[in-house]
Amino acid sequence: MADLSVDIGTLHLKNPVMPASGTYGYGPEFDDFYDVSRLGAIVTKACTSKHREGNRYPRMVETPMGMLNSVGLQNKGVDYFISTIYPAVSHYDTHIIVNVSDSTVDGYVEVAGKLEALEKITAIELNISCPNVKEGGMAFGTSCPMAASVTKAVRDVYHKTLIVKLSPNVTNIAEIARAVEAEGADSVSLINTLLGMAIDIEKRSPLLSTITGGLSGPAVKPIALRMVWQVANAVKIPVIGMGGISNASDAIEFLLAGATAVQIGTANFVDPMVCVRVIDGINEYLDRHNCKSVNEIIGALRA
Amino acid sequence: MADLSVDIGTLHLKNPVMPASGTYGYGPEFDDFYDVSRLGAIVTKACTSKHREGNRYPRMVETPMGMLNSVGLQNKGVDYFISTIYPAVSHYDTHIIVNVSDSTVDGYVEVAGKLEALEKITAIELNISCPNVKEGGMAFGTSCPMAASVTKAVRDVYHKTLIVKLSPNVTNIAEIARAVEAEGADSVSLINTLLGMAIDIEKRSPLLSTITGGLSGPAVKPIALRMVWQVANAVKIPVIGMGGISNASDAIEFLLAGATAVQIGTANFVDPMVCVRVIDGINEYLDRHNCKSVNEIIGALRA
Amino acid sequence: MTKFIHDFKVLQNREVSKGYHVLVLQCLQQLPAIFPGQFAQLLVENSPSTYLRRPISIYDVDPVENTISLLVKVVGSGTAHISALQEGNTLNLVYPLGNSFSLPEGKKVLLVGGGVGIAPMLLLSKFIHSHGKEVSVLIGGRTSADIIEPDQYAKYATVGITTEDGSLGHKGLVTTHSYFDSVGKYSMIYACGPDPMMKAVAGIATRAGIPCEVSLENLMACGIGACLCCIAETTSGNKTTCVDGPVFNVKDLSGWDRSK
Amino acid sequence: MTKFIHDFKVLQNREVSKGYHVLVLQCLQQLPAIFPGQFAQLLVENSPSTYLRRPISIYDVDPVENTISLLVKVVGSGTAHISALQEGNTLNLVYPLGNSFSLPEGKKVLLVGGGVGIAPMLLLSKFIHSHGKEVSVLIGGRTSADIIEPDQYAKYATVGITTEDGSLGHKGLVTTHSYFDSVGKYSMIYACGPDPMMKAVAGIATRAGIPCEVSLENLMACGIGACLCCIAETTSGNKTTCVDGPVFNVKDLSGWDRSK
Ligand SMILES: Cc1cc2nc3c(=O)[nH]c(=O)nc-3n(C[C@H](O)[C@H](O)[C@H](O)COP(=O)(O)OP(=O)(O)OC[C@H]3O[C@@H](n4cnc5c(N)ncnc54)[C@H](O)[C@@H]3O)c2cc1C
Ligand SMILES: Cc1cc2nc3c(=O)[nH]c(=O)nc-3n(C[C@H](O)[C@H](O)[C@H](O)COP(=O)(O)OP(=O)(O)OC[C@H]3O[C@@H](n4cnc5c(N)ncnc54)[C@H](O)[C@@H]3O)c2cc1C
Ligand SMILES: Cc1cc2nc3c(=O)[nH]c(=O)nc-3n(C[C@H](O)[C@H](O)[C@H](O)COP(=O)(O)O)c2cc1C
Ligand SMILES: Cc1cc2nc3c(=O)[nH]c(=O)nc-3n(C[C@H](O)[C@H](O)[C@H](O)COP(=O)(O)O)c2cc1C
Ligand code: FES
Ligand code: FES
Repeated sequence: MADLSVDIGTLHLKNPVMPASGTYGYGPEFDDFYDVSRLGAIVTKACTSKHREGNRYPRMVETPMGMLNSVGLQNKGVDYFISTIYPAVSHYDTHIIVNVSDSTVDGYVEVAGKLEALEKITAIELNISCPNVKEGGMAFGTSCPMAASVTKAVRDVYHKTLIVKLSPNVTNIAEIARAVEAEGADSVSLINTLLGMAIDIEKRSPLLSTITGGLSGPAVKPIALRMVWQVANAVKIPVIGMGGISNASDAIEFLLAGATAVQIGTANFVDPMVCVRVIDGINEYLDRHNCKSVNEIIGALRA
Repeated sequence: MADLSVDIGTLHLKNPVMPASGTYGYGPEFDDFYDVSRLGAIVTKACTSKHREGNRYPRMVETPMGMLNSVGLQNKGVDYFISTIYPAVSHYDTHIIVNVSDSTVDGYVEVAGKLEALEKITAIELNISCPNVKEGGMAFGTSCPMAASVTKAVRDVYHKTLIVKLSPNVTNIAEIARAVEAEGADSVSLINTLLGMAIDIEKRSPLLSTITGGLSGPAVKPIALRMVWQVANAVKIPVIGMGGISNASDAIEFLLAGATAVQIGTANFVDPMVCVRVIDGINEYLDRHNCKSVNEIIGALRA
Repeated sequence: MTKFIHDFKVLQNREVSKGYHVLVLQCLQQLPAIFPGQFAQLLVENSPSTYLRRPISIYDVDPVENTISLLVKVVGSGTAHISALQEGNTLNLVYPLGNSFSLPEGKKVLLVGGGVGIAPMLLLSKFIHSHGKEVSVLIGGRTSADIIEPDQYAKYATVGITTEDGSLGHKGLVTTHSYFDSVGKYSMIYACGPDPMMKAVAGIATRAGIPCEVSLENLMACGIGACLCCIAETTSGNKTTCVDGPVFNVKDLSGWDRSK
Repeated sequence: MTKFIHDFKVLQNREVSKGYHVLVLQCLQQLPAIFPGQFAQLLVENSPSTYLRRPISIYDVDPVENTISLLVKVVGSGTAHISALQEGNTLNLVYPLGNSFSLPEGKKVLLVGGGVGIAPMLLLSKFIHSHGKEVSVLIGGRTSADIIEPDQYAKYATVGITTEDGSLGHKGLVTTHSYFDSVGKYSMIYACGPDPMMKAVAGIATRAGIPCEVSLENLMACGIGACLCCIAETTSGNKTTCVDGPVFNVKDLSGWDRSK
């Protein structure tokens, strides 16, 4: 049994595996399948300043080895999170990271500020990359100045671990990563979904109510891995890698490419046990390769 | 039998289906399977000013519903093309579009200038988006000024139909499309491959000699379709759509999204007959929908 | 309700009508309690164009044999692969998912199923019948080939049939069947099938002041409330059809023009 | 040579050794001429992790029965699916692809196959034998389980066997077999197997001044010269292994340290 623990900011994670925001609810959804506290951390669905209904149905389409979604940040708002959801999840014996989204810098600041008071919320993940909202969302993640400004504003009010989640829909993701690192982000996570589209040729209409949506799943893995590798080579803060991870082998690719931890999203829908299987699989790999700690393989790509 | 013909610049294509550069050789590779002259056009492998050996082996990895390649513009140079390849393909009764690549603006200009003299080469496709070369290549396609400058330089020397092939590895592909349109491109084609990566976890080394490579195949279709839709809404010149097309239904999605023609790449490897199957399938669809001409469905998405 | 991930062994695969298969699946563990209207998320292996699981209603349950049955209509690659499973094959299910139909107050109830929408109605008939109620089942389809195993209901219910082409039972849409002539006698109406059918039934029920539950077949990714892809618009906001549904009382659904 | 895309019917699938399958496939059209060393690109259906075709050598040809055989070793998902094909299943091939081994000048030749690299050697034995030459076949493997159907060659060749663990034949690497003691008597050596094995054989041949042909198993996308993914570095630049190969004379291959 190798030492699987890794550090992200001030968080000491028992292992480098967490679910990706928006694919895991808040944790209890998976209680029936395994002990959710086994995860390195839980990452919640996006939390915004106000209640949001999200986009209209239909919100998903299956695509080759992946899916498009346009959920659009449906959630009951930060106050509801604090009053109702937090009490229901704070018993978990692992870190809880809240994914924070909004349409305005003030909104992000409001949510982050309110969450800081919650003892069990040890980090937030600033979602500046949601492709599924009309205002804000991805726009913040596709320009260095905007990414920097929202990071800076949140950094001013939020003193725990601040992870910024990057958009892959950019020319140079390393540049954005450096911009948020410069403003004090403790870590970057990537990738959020790639903007995509699908059409019903019989009806001649888009298959999503929002026309475009975010692509995730195994299809995007090669792109995600490349971006994680680029970013890991560009910043000093730890990188959390995700995009299409479906098994331990995929996760290890991300670790080798330089990710300190990984998130697993869409694969939870196909195999609800995937997160624990990945934890076990990483452990087996480390044992087989005589590694005492997962840190030995982080960034260990021979390139 | 609907009218399948479409116009791209001064080219009148008998149908909107052509193979994508680098996936079809020069045409003769497919002679055994069907009459290559049935295609709307043939698009050749990249042609550069000088002979190039391309990248080292290994140059490909399979990925979920797709593949990464890092062939890197292997070809014998424009003079060899003119002396040896052109005579071997000029008998085809369809348009031949040469994919033009290089590392410098002068190189592009040299190739384009030399090709203009060839009667049967009715158009060139300026590849400013190859992710698999160290110099030039994709760099030209990821900034508006660079894309504009190479287009302008080639436009000055090349007077037949000029198609510019765009890179998907950008924040705003519509912007690049507008930049090349402004410099006189007659058409834009998209998408080239998305930059990706894959790792051999046992050897802890990249699976491509070049570390990163270009992702293609069904996996990228949702992204490609979204980009084609964005570009078609941004420019007035005809758009040639590609990325993951494997059957007539996929091709029709691109036409509905606004593509005047489509290219089929990776799918040729799986089904060497795919191009003619797509031509037949589009025809059937048009008949079934009582369309007299394929033009009726181009851009006909109800969004 | 606790959800499980279990492997099932295919005991039987009968093509009960062209394109409709009934699969009898034996659970390798002990089956949990399953309520009518609940569904399972099926893992479709070896289908390159099927990445996500597929939601399929529980058609029948046999606690003695420790089996469940599914009624599957082939509409695409996923259902084609499921329908091609052979005796002895293994199928992985996440189940039982979703809420379930509620027990009616009164004595007589009407169940309406259109096409493969009939799937949850067998278990529901049994369940309501076992509570001493009188059940009428109305099965509608385009042609006789879409009327699946009507005999199955005989023990628990009176069965009416309609087909659009008149090839079996009454000719016409399900809502033109005589059961609807004296609809007032039913204390509850349940419907599952194509949206237009359910909306028509919901309209009749609402106008007659009868409570009506429908089972929605929204597109699903997770099936367990984690992704928020499958939402239905209700009078109290967007609800998941996989956890808050698939069964909804039509009075709670927005945009179901119930007065028309 | 004309390439075809043909459907084949699986007549037989024998697991000839653990993880090695011989498939006998009947062509639904007339088989074209096939030369030793050529291969086919197999369409692998129903394998979500296998998108591209898979290159497999032609193991044997029976023009009378209009069949070909393939010898497949399971190494991943694609070969697992191919090896799971059952009698009556259909398999789509693009074939025959690539160049072929050349006929030797002299009388005696040595064929060396390592593991599944033996696949092209059966047809090659037959071919050379039919031209009145004397064929020695040397089959190497890690254990006896990797020595596939040595009896098949008896009619056409003398057969030598080596295993690394000594479980069959001579113990050691293929190059330690006594056939190499008097290697000078061969006018040509042919090899197919893992790269290190082929390089070792190539080294011996080169030092002895004997022409040597090897068959490379480079990763392929198209198999028909269209993509330039499969290149081998040769003294005259990069060549495709799918069209210019898979058979190369080692003297033309760069980086094959032939003097060592
Ligand atoms: C709660 C629930 C219970 C269900 N119960 C059953 C059942 O008991 N038996 C049964 O046969 N089917 C049932 N369905 C529908 C079934 O899930 C779909 O038919 C199936 O997912 C289609 O998968 P596919 O790969 O075959 O088709 P795809 O290739 O995915 O799709 C084929 C066509 O069907 C459409 N389609 C796919 N899924 C749905 C859907 N959910 N609603 C409407 N259109 C859809 C697609 O848009 C497409 O046009 C149920 C669905 C839900 C949500
Ligand atoms: C011209 C040619 C002829 C061949 N003839 C035969 C034959 O007769 N019988 C036979 O069993 N195999 C043969 N092969 C090898 C065969 O093509 C591969 O084993 C097969 O493609 C692997 O597919 P997979 O999906 O099972 O494995 P994958 O999951 O794709 O790969 C499994 C592992 O095998 C490695 N691998 C895959 N393909 C190759 C390759 N071409 N070379 C080296 N490593 C590879 C991968 O890197 C991976 O580590 C031949 C290959 C070529 C190019
Ligand atoms: C249905 C769905 C909802 C998502 N919602 C969010 C969200 O609220 N916030 C966020 O930052 N990312 C969200 N994502 C993106 C994922 O967290 C993840 O970045 C992406 O899906 C790539 O990982 P994967 O391929 O493993 O799914 C969502 C993804 C999916 C599929
Ligand atoms: C093996 C390979 C080689 C390619 N070579 C070229 C090239 O030389 N020039 C070019 O513009 N695009 C090249 N491409 C990109 C394709 O033309 C096409 O843009 C891309 O593959 C997306 O389409 P697809 O998904 O249908 O393959 C190549 C693609 C592949 C897979
Ligand atoms: S399908 Fe994921 S929430 Fe219902
Ligand atoms: S595999 Fe495409 S050129 Fe050889």
